Amino acid sequence: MVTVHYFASIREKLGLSSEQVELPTQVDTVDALAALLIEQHGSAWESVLKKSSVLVAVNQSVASFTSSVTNEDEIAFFPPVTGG
Amino acid sequence: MVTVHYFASIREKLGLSSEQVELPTQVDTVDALAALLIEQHGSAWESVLKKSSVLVAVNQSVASFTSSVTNEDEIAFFPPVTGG
Amino acid sequence: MRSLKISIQQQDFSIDDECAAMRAGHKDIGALATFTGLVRELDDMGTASSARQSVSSLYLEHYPGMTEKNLQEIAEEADQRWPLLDVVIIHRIGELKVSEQIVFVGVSSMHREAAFAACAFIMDYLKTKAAFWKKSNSGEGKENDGHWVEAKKSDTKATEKWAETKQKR
Amino acid sequence: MRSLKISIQQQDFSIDDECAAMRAGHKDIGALATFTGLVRELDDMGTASSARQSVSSLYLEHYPGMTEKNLQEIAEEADQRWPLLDVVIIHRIGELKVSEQIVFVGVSSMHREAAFAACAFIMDYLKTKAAFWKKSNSGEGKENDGHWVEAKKSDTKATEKWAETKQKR
Repeated sequence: MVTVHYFASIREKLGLSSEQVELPTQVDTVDALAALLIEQHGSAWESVLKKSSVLVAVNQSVASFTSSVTNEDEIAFFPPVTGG
Repeated sequence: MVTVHYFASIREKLGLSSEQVELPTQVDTVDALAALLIEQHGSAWESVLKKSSVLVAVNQSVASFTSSVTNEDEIAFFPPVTGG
Repeated sequence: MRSLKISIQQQDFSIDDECAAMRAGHKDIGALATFTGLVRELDDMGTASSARQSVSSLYLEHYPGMTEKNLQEIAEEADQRWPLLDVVIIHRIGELKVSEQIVFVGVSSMHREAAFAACAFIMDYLKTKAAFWKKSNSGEGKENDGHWVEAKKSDTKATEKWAETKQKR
Repeated sequence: MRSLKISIQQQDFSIDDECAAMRAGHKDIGALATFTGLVRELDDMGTASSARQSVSSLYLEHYPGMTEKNLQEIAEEADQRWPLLDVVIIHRIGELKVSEQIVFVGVSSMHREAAFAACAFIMDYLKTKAAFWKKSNSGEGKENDGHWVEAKKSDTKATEKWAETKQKR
Protein backbone atom coordinates (compact mmCIF):
# COMPACT_ATOMS: atom_id res chain seq x y z
CA MET A 1 0.00 0.00 0.00
CA VAL A 2 1.21 3.51 -0.79
CA THR A 3 -0.17 6.44 1.17
CA VAL A 4 -1.10 9.33 -1.10
CA HIS A 5 -1.49 12.83 0.37
CA TYR A 6 -3.13 15.80 -1.30
CA PHE A 7 -2.51 19.33 -0.08
CA ALA A 8 -3.96 22.83 -0.37
CA SER A 9 -5.92 23.61 -3.58
CA ILE A 10 -5.47 20.01 -4.76
CA ARG A 11 -6.89 18.64 -1.52
CA GLU A 12 -9.84 20.99 -1.83
CA LYS A 13 -10.55 20.21 -5.48
CA LEU A 14 -10.47 16.48 -4.83
CA GLY A 15 -12.25 16.71 -1.48
CA LEU A 16 -9.69 14.26 -0.13
CA SER A 17 -6.61 14.76 2.02
CA SER A 18 -5.17 11.27 1.79
CA GLU A 19 -5.84 7.71 0.71
CA GLN A 20 -4.14 4.34 0.64
CA VAL A 21 -3.67 2.53 -2.64
CA GLU A 22 -2.39 -0.97 -3.36
CA LEU A 23 0.11 -0.76 -6.23
CA PRO A 24 -0.11 -3.43 -8.94
CA THR A 25 3.38 -4.65 -9.88
CA GLN A 26 3.50 -2.73 -13.17
CA VAL A 27 2.85 0.59 -11.36
CA ASP A 28 6.38 1.55 -10.37
CA THR A 29 6.65 5.28 -11.11
CA VAL A 30 4.79 8.41 -10.03
CA ASP A 31 3.53 8.70 -13.59
CA ALA A 32 2.03 5.23 -13.47
CA LEU A 33 0.53 5.91 -10.02
CA ALA A 34 -1.07 9.10 -11.34
CA ALA A 35 -2.57 7.15 -14.25
CA LEU A 36 -3.90 4.56 -11.80
CA LEU A 37 -5.47 7.24 -9.61
CA ILE A 38 -7.09 8.91 -12.63
CA GLU A 39 -8.43 5.53 -13.73
CA GLN A 40 -9.87 4.86 -10.27
CA HIS A 41 -11.27 8.31 -9.53
CA GLY A 42 -12.03 9.91 -12.90
CA SER A 43 -11.99 13.42 -14.26
CA ALA A 44 -11.39 15.43 -11.07
CA TRP A 45 -8.12 13.57 -10.62
CA GLU A 46 -7.27 13.95 -14.29
CA SER A 47 -7.67 17.73 -14.20
CA VAL A 48 -5.49 17.99 -11.09
CA LEU A 49 -2.72 15.46 -11.74
CA LYS A 50 -2.20 16.40 -15.40
CA LYS A 51 -1.69 20.06 -14.57
CA SER A 52 1.85 21.10 -15.41
CA SER A 53 2.25 22.94 -12.11
CA VAL A 54 1.50 19.95 -9.86
CA LEU A 55 4.43 18.90 -7.69
CA VAL A 56 5.14 15.53 -6.14
CA ALA A 57 7.09 14.28 -3.15
CA VAL A 58 8.11 10.69 -2.52
CA ASN A 59 8.75 9.89 1.13
CA GLN A 60 8.73 13.60 1.96
CA SER A 61 11.40 14.51 -0.57
CA VAL A 62 10.70 16.49 -3.71
CA ALA A 63 10.53 14.06 -6.64
CA SER A 64 9.45 14.02 -10.26
CA PHE A 65 6.83 12.06 -12.19
CA THR A 66 9.54 9.73 -13.43
CA SER A 67 10.61 8.85 -9.86
CA SER A 68 10.02 5.27 -8.89
CA VAL A 69 7.48 4.25 -6.27
CA THR A 70 6.96 1.02 -4.40
CA ASN A 71 4.40 -0.15 -1.90
CA GLU A 72 5.18 1.34 1.57
CA ASP A 73 6.11 4.68 -0.02
CA GLU A 74 4.46 7.95 0.98
CA ILE A 75 3.50 10.07 -2.03
CA ALA A 76 2.20 13.63 -1.94
CA PHE A 77 0.73 15.84 -4.65
CA PHE A 78 0.63 19.58 -4.09
CA PRO A 79 0.74 22.95 -5.83
CA PRO A 80 3.79 25.26 -5.69
CA VAL A 81 4.46 26.30 -2.10
CA THR A 82 3.41 29.72 -0.81
CA GLY A 83 4.48 29.96 2.81
CA GLY A 84 5.97 32.86 4.71
CA MET B 1 33.79 83.03 19.17
CA VAL B 2 33.79 79.58 17.64
CA THR B 3 33.01 76.57 19.80
CA VAL B 4 35.46 73.73 19.21
CA HIS B 5 34.51 70.18 20.27
CA TYR B 6 36.87 67.24 20.59
CA PHE B 7 35.58 63.66 20.67
CA ALA B 8 36.70 60.17 21.62
CA SER B 9 40.44 59.44 21.38
CA ILE B 10 41.11 63.08 20.44
CA ARG B 11 39.22 64.34 23.49
CA GLU B 12 41.20 61.95 25.68
CA LYS B 13 44.58 62.83 24.19
CA LEU B 14 43.96 66.54 24.62
CA GLY B 15 42.22 66.19 27.97
CA LEU B 16 39.62 68.65 26.70
CA SER B 17 36.11 68.14 25.37
CA SER B 18 35.41 71.66 24.14
CA GLU B 19 36.62 75.23 24.19
CA GLN B 20 35.68 78.61 22.82
CA VAL B 21 38.08 80.52 20.63
CA GLU B 22 37.90 84.05 19.26
CA LEU B 23 38.83 83.96 15.58
CA PRO B 24 41.15 86.69 14.28
CA THR B 25 39.92 87.98 10.90
CA GLN B 26 42.59 86.18 8.91
CA VAL B 27 41.52 82.82 10.37
CA ASP B 28 38.71 81.86 8.00
CA THR B 29 39.24 78.18 7.27
CA VAL B 30 39.44 74.97 9.31
CA ASP B 31 43.10 74.76 8.32
CA ALA B 32 43.80 78.22 9.73
CA LEU B 33 41.82 77.41 12.88
CA ALA B 34 43.86 74.23 13.37
CA ALA B 35 47.08 76.24 13.01
CA LEU B 36 45.79 78.75 15.57
CA LEU B 37 44.91 75.97 18.04
CA ILE B 38 48.35 74.38 17.60
CA GLU B 39 49.96 77.76 18.17
CA GLN B 40 47.91 78.32 21.33
CA HIS B 41 48.17 74.81 22.81
CA GLY B 42 51.40 73.32 21.49
CA SER B 43 52.55 69.84 20.58
CA ALA B 44 49.61 67.75 21.83
CA TRP B 45 47.32 69.63 19.46
CA GLU B 46 49.85 69.38 16.65
CA SER B 47 50.09 65.59 16.94
CA VAL B 48 46.29 65.27 16.91
CA LEU B 49 45.22 67.85 14.33
CA LYS B 50 47.94 67.02 11.82
CA LYS B 51 47.02 63.35 11.75
CA SER B 52 45.71 62.39 8.33
CA SER B 53 42.80 60.46 9.83
CA VAL B 54 41.33 63.37 11.80
CA LEU B 55 37.88 64.42 10.66
CA VAL B 56 36.15 67.75 11.04
CA ALA B 57 32.56 68.96 11.17
CA VAL B 58 31.43 72.53 10.80
CA ASN B 59 28.04 73.26 12.36
CA GLN B 60 27.42 69.53 12.74
CA SER B 61 27.99 68.72 9.08
CA VAL B 62 31.01 66.82 7.82
CA ALA B 63 33.47 69.33 6.36
CA SER B 64 37.06 69.46 5.18
CA PHE B 65 40.11 71.40 6.30
CA THR B 66 39.57 73.81 3.42
CA SER B 67 36.01 74.61 4.58
CA SER B 68 35.48 78.15 5.74
CA VAL B 69 34.73 79.06 9.34
CA THR B 70 33.47 82.22 10.91
CA ASN B 71 32.84 83.29 14.49
CA GLU B 72 29.56 81.73 15.75
CA ASP B 73 30.39 78.44 14.00
CA GLU B 74 30.56 75.13 15.85
CA ILE B 75 33.62 73.08 14.87
CA ALA B 76 34.34 69.50 15.91
CA PHE B 77 37.43 67.36 15.50
CA PHE B 78 37.08 63.59 15.82
CA PRO B 79 38.51 60.26 14.65
CA PRO B 80 36.70 57.99 12.15
CA VAL B 81 33.37 56.88 13.62
CA THR B 82 32.97 53.40 15.13
CA GLY B 83 29.36 53.07 16.29
CA GLY B 84 27.01 50.16 16.05
CA MET C 1 25.41 26.48 13.87
CA ARG C 2 25.35 26.13 17.64
CA SER C 3 21.61 25.71 17.94
CA LEU C 4 18.62 25.35 15.63
CA LYS C 5 15.01 25.66 16.68
CA ILE C 6 12.30 24.85 14.18
CA SER C 7 8.69 25.15 15.22
CA ILE C 8 5.49 24.87 13.24
CA GLN C 9 2.72 25.95 15.52
CA GLN C 10 -0.75 27.46 15.70
CA GLN C 11 -0.08 29.76 18.65
CA ASP C 12 1.54 33.14 18.40
CA PHE C 13 5.20 33.78 19.26
CA SER C 14 7.07 36.55 21.04
CA ILE C 15 10.03 38.10 19.22
CA ASP C 16 11.54 39.05 22.59
CA ASP C 17 11.25 35.54 23.98
CA GLU C 18 12.95 34.11 20.92
CA CYS C 19 15.72 36.71 20.98
CA ALA C 20 16.20 36.26 24.74
CA ALA C 21 16.48 32.50 24.30
CA MET C 22 19.06 32.94 21.54
CA ARG C 23 21.11 35.29 23.72
CA ALA C 24 20.83 33.42 27.01
CA GLY C 25 24.21 32.46 28.41
CA HIS C 26 26.14 33.50 25.31
CA LYS C 27 28.85 36.16 25.17
CA ASP C 28 29.87 35.70 21.55
CA ILE C 29 26.83 37.12 19.77
CA GLY C 30 27.59 40.42 18.08
CA ALA C 31 24.65 40.51 15.70
CA LEU C 32 21.07 39.35 15.82
CA ALA C 33 18.94 39.73 12.71
CA THR C 34 15.25 38.92 12.75
CA PHE C 35 12.46 38.84 10.25
CA THR C 36 8.79 38.74 11.08
CA GLY C 37 6.17 38.23 8.38
CA LEU C 38 2.69 39.58 9.09
CA VAL C 39 -0.76 39.24 7.52
CA ARG C 40 -1.29 42.34 5.39
CA GLU C 41 -4.77 43.67 4.73
CA LEU C 42 -4.14 44.11 1.01
CA ASP C 43 -2.79 41.45 -1.27
CA ASP C 44 -0.22 42.21 -3.91
CA MET C 45 -2.58 43.12 -6.68
CA GLY C 46 -4.91 45.18 -4.61
CA THR C 47 -5.79 48.66 -3.64
CA ALA C 48 -8.03 49.51 -0.72
CA SER C 49 -10.93 50.32 -3.01
CA SER C 50 -11.03 46.86 -4.52
CA ALA C 51 -13.04 44.69 -2.17
CA ARG C 52 -11.96 41.46 -3.83
CA GLN C 53 -8.35 42.02 -2.97
CA SER C 54 -8.82 42.95 0.65
CA VAL C 55 -7.68 40.20 2.98
CA SER C 56 -9.40 39.46 6.27
CA SER C 57 -7.40 36.36 7.14
CA LEU C 58 -5.03 33.75 5.82
CA TYR C 59 -5.27 30.02 6.25
CA LEU C 60 -1.88 28.28 6.40
CA GLU C 61 -1.49 24.58 5.68
CA HIS C 62 1.65 22.46 5.80
CA TYR C 63 2.86 18.89 5.24
CA PRO C 64 3.73 17.53 8.67
CA GLY C 65 7.10 15.84 8.51
CA MET C 66 8.20 17.18 5.17
CA THR C 67 7.93 20.85 6.13
CA GLU C 68 10.18 20.42 9.17
CA LYS C 69 12.68 18.57 6.99
CA ASN C 70 12.59 21.38 4.41
CA LEU C 71 13.29 23.99 7.09
CA GLN C 72 16.10 21.91 8.58
CA GLU C 73 17.74 21.64 5.16
CA ILE C 74 17.38 25.36 4.53
CA ALA C 75 19.00 26.20 7.88
CA GLU C 76 21.84 23.77 7.20
CA GLU C 77 22.42 25.28 3.78
CA ALA C 78 22.59 28.75 5.37
CA ASP C 79 25.01 27.43 7.97
CA GLN C 80 27.31 26.15 5.23
CA ARG C 81 27.39 29.58 3.63
CA TRP C 82 27.85 31.78 6.70
CA PRO C 83 29.34 31.41 10.19
CA LEU C 84 26.13 31.23 12.24
CA LEU C 85 25.55 30.77 15.95
CA ASP C 86 21.83 30.31 16.64
CA VAL C 87 18.95 29.96 14.21
CA VAL C 88 15.24 30.03 15.01
CA ILE C 89 12.52 29.40 12.45
CA ILE C 90 8.89 29.59 13.57
CA HIS C 91 5.98 29.32 11.16
CA ARG C 92 2.38 29.48 12.25
CA ILE C 93 -0.37 27.42 10.66
CA GLY C 94 -4.16 27.57 10.65
CA GLU C 95 -6.28 30.71 10.54
CA LEU C 96 -4.40 34.00 10.94
CA LYS C 97 -6.11 37.40 10.95
CA VAL C 98 -4.87 40.70 9.56
CA SER C 99 -1.88 42.06 11.52
CA GLU C 100 -1.12 38.68 13.06
CA GLN C 101 2.39 37.27 12.91
CA ILE C 102 2.93 34.43 10.40
CA VAL C 103 6.61 33.66 10.40
CA PHE C 104 9.73 34.46 12.40
CA VAL C 105 13.33 33.92 11.41
CA GLY C 106 16.06 34.85 13.86
CA VAL C 107 19.78 34.44 13.20
CA SER C 108 22.65 35.26 15.52
CA SER C 109 26.26 35.49 14.50
CA MET C 110 29.46 37.25 15.53
CA HIS C 111 29.03 39.76 12.70
CA ARG C 112 26.13 41.49 11.05
CA GLU C 113 26.88 40.48 7.43
CA ALA C 114 26.35 36.79 8.21
CA ALA C 115 23.26 37.43 10.34
CA PHE C 116 21.58 39.63 7.72
CA ALA C 117 22.45 37.43 4.76
CA ALA C 118 21.41 34.18 6.43
CA CYS C 119 18.13 35.66 7.65
CA ALA C 120 17.23 36.88 4.16
CA PHE C 121 18.42 33.60 2.61
CA ILE C 122 16.28 31.51 4.96
CA MET C 123 13.19 33.61 4.19
CA ASP C 124 13.73 33.41 0.43
CA TYR C 125 14.17 29.64 0.58
CA LEU C 126 11.28 29.18 2.99
CA LYS C 127 9.05 30.95 0.48
CA THR C 128 9.98 28.65 -2.38
CA LYS C 129 11.17 25.37 -0.86
CA ALA C 130 9.20 24.72 2.34
CA ALA C 131 5.89 22.85 2.16
CA PHE C 132 3.46 25.57 3.23
CA TRP C 133 0.37 26.74 1.38
CA LYS C 134 -1.57 29.88 1.98
CA LYS C 135 -5.20 30.63 1.36
CA SER C 136 -6.38 34.21 1.38
CA ASN C 137 -9.84 34.82 2.80
CA SER C 138 -11.54 38.04 1.88
CA GLY C 139 -14.88 37.77 3.62
CA GLU C 140 -15.84 36.78 7.10
CA GLY C 141 -12.77 34.62 7.53
CA LYS C 142 -14.49 31.35 6.68
CA GLU C 143 -12.09 28.74 5.43
CA ASN C 144 -13.71 28.15 2.06
CA ASP C 145 -14.47 31.69 1.08
CA GLY C 146 -11.09 32.64 -0.33
CA HIS C 147 -8.54 31.70 -2.92
CA TRP C 148 -5.28 29.83 -2.73
CA VAL C 149 -2.40 32.23 -3.15
CA GLU C 150 -0.33 31.67 -6.28
CA ALA C 151 3.41 31.23 -6.09
CA LYS C 152 5.20 34.46 -7.01
CA LYS C 153 7.87 34.70 -9.69
CA SER C 154 9.67 37.31 -7.60
CA ASP C 155 10.15 34.69 -4.87
CA THR C 156 11.57 32.17 -7.32
CA LYS C 157 13.92 34.82 -8.68
CA ALA C 158 15.08 35.75 -5.17
CA THR C 159 15.94 32.11 -4.54
CA GLU C 160 17.72 31.74 -7.86
CA LYS C 161 19.87 34.74 -7.05
CA TRP C 162 21.26 32.96 -3.99
CA ALA C 163 22.07 29.89 -6.05
CA GLU C 164 24.11 32.06 -8.42
CA THR C 165 25.97 33.87 -5.66
CA LYS C 166 26.83 30.80 -3.66
CA GLN C 167 30.15 31.35 -1.93
CA LYS C 168 31.37 28.65 0.40
CA ARG C 169 33.22 29.97 3.38
CA MET D 1 8.34 56.59 5.44
CA ARG D 2 5.27 56.83 7.64
CA SER D 3 7.14 57.18 10.90
CA LEU D 4 10.71 57.55 12.06
CA LYS D 5 11.91 57.16 15.62
CA ILE D 6 15.50 58.00 16.46
CA SER D 7 16.70 57.62 20.01
CA ILE D 8 20.15 57.90 21.53
CA GLN D 9 19.86 56.72 25.08
CA GLN D 10 21.70 55.14 27.98
CA GLN D 11 18.94 52.78 29.04
CA ASP D 12 18.28 49.41 27.47
CA PHE D 13 15.49 48.80 24.94
CA SER D 14 13.01 46.03 24.31
CA ILE D 15 12.83 44.57 20.81
CA ASP D 16 9.22 43.55 21.46
CA ASP D 17 8.18 47.02 22.57
CA GLU D 18 9.73 48.57 19.47
CA CYS D 19 8.14 46.00 17.16
CA ALA D 20 4.76 46.35 18.91
CA ALA D 21 4.91 50.13 18.55
CA MET D 22 5.71 49.81 14.84
CA ARG D 23 2.80 47.43 14.33
CA ALA D 24 0.22 49.20 16.48
CA GLY D 25 -2.86 50.18 14.52
CA HIS D 26 -1.40 49.24 11.14
CA LYS D 27 -2.77 46.63 8.76
CA ASP D 28 -0.40 47.22 5.88
CA ILE D 29 2.82 45.81 7.32
CA GLY D 30 3.83 42.57 5.65
CA ALA D 31 7.45 42.49 6.71
CA LEU D 32 9.37 43.60 9.76
CA ALA D 33 13.16 43.27 9.73
CA THR D 34 15.20 44.03 12.82
CA PHE D 35 18.84 44.13 13.68
CA THR D 36 20.25 44.16 17.20
CA GLY D 37 23.95 44.69 17.83
CA LEU D 38 25.36 43.28 21.06
CA VAL D 39 28.60 43.60 23.02
CA ARG D 40 30.71 40.55 22.18
CA GLU D 41 33.27 39.19 24.62
CA LEU D 42 35.97 38.88 21.97
CA ASP D 43 37.04 41.61 19.65
CA ASP D 44 37.78 41.00 16.00
CA MET D 45 41.40 40.10 16.36
CA GLY D 46 41.02 37.95 19.41
CA THR D 47 40.79 34.40 20.53
CA ALA D 48 39.67 33.38 24.00
CA SER D 49 43.22 32.63 25.10
CA SER D 50 44.43 36.15 24.44
CA ALA D 51 43.60 38.22 27.51
CA ARG D 52 44.34 41.52 25.78
CA GLN D 53 41.61 41.02 23.26
CA SER D 54 38.91 39.96 25.64
CA VAL D 55 36.28 42.66 26.10
CA SER D 56 34.56 43.29 29.42
CA SER D 57 32.66 46.38 28.37
CA LEU D 58 32.35 49.06 25.73
CA TYR D 59 32.08 52.78 26.27
CA LEU D 60 30.00 54.57 23.62
CA GLU D 61 30.33 58.29 22.98
CA HIS D 62 28.41 60.46 20.52
CA TYR D 63 28.13 64.04 19.30
CA PRO D 64 24.79 65.34 20.58
CA GLY D 65 22.99 67.09 17.77
CA MET D 66 25.14 65.85 14.92
CA THR D 67 24.55 62.15 15.59
CA GLU D 68 20.77 62.54 15.48
CA LYS D 69 21.12 64.49 12.23
CA ASN D 70 23.34 61.74 10.77
CA LEU D 71 20.77 59.07 11.63
CA GLN D 72 17.92 61.16 10.23
CA GLU D 73 19.78 61.56 6.94
CA ILE D 74 20.58 57.84 6.78
CA ALA D 75 16.91 56.93 7.33
CA GLU D 76 15.82 59.42 4.68
CA GLU D 77 18.32 58.03 2.20
CA ALA D 78 16.97 54.52 2.88
CA ASP D 79 13.44 55.80 2.39
CA GLN D 80 14.38 57.20 -1.02
CA ARG D 81 15.69 53.81 -2.09
CA TRP D 82 12.93 51.52 -0.79
CA PRO D 83 9.22 51.82 -0.02
CA LEU D 84 9.34 51.89 3.78
CA LEU D 85 6.61 52.24 6.39
CA ASP D 86 8.14 52.63 9.86
CA VAL D 87 11.77 52.99 10.86
CA VAL D 88 13.22 52.84 14.36
CA ILE D 89 16.87 53.50 15.17
CA ILE D 90 18.01 53.22 18.78
CA HIS D 91 21.64 53.53 19.82
CA ARG D 92 22.77 53.26 23.39
CA ILE D 93 25.63 55.34 24.83
CA GLY D 94 27.79 55.11 27.93
CA GLU D 95 29.14 51.96 29.52
CA LEU D 96 27.79 48.69 28.11
CA LYS D 97 28.80 45.28 29.41
CA VAL D 98 29.29 42.03 27.52
CA SER D 99 26.00 40.66 26.13
CA GLU D 100 24.25 43.99 26.47
CA GLN D 101 22.36 45.47 23.54
CA ILE D 102 24.08 48.38 21.75
CA VAL D 103 21.97 49.21 18.75
CA PHE D 104 18.56 48.41 17.29
CA VAL D 105 17.32 49.04 13.78
CA GLY D 106 13.76 48.08 12.89
CA VAL D 107 12.19 48.56 9.47
CA SER D 108 8.66 47.71 8.41
CA SER D 109 7.46 47.56 4.85
CA MET D 110 4.84 45.83 2.76
CA HIS D 111 7.45 43.39 1.44
CA ARG D 112 10.47 41.68 2.83
CA GLU D 113 13.01 42.79 0.20
CA ALA D 114 12.61 46.46 1.18
CA ALA D 115 12.63 45.71 4.91
CA PHE D 116 15.76 43.56 4.74
CA ALA D 117 17.68 45.86 2.41
CA ALA D 118 16.84 49.04 4.30
CA CYS D 119 17.72 47.47 7.66
CA ALA D 120 21.13 46.34 6.38
CA PHE D 121 21.68 49.67 4.62
CA ILE D 122 20.93 51.67 7.77
CA MET D 123 23.33 49.53 9.81
CA ASP D 124 26.13 49.85 7.24
CA TYR D 125 25.70 53.62 7.06
CA LEU D 126 25.35 53.97 10.83
CA LYS D 127 28.72 52.23 11.19
CA THR D 128 30.50 54.63 8.86
CA LYS D 129 28.53 57.89 8.85
CA ALA D 130 27.02 58.41 12.29
CA ALA D 131 29.00 60.23 14.97
CA PHE D 132 29.55 57.44 17.49
CA TRP D 133 32.84 56.28 18.95
CA LYS D 134 33.49 53.09 20.81
CA LYS D 135 36.08 52.30 23.42
CA SER D 136 36.79 48.71 24.30
CA ASN D 137 37.59 48.00 27.95
CA SER D 138 39.36 44.78 28.74
CA GLY D 139 39.82 44.95 32.49
CA GLU D 140 37.44 45.77 35.26
CA GLY D 141 35.31 47.95 33.03
CA LYS D 142 36.90 51.24 34.07
CA GLU D 143 36.52 53.91 31.46
CA ASN D 144 40.19 54.58 30.88
CA ASP D 145 41.52 51.08 30.87
CA GLY D 146 40.83 50.22 27.24
CA HIS D 147 41.50 51.28 23.71
CA TRP D 148 39.48 53.22 21.18
CA VAL D 149 38.20 50.87 18.50
CA GLU D 150 39.61 51.55 15.04
CA ALA D 151 37.32 52.04 12.08
CA LYS D 152 37.12 48.88 9.99
CA LYS D 153 37.80 48.75 6.27
CA SER D 154 35.10 46.11 5.90
CA ASP D 155 32.53 48.66 7.12
CA THR D 156 33.73 51.27 4.64
CA LYS D 157 33.52 48.70 1.86
CA ALA D 158 30.01 47.70 2.87
CA THR D 159 28.95 51.34 2.63
CA GLU D 160 30.66 51.83 -0.71
CA LYS D 161 28.81 48.84 -2.12
CA TRP D 162 25.48 50.56 -1.47
CA ALA D 163 26.68 53.70 -3.22
CA GLU D 164 27.48 51.62 -6.29
CA THR D 165 24.19 49.77 -6.31
CA LYS D 166 22.01 52.78 -5.81
CA GLN D 167 18.70 52.26 -7.55
CA LYS D 168 16.10 54.92 -7.18
CA ARG D 169 12.60 53.57 -7.08
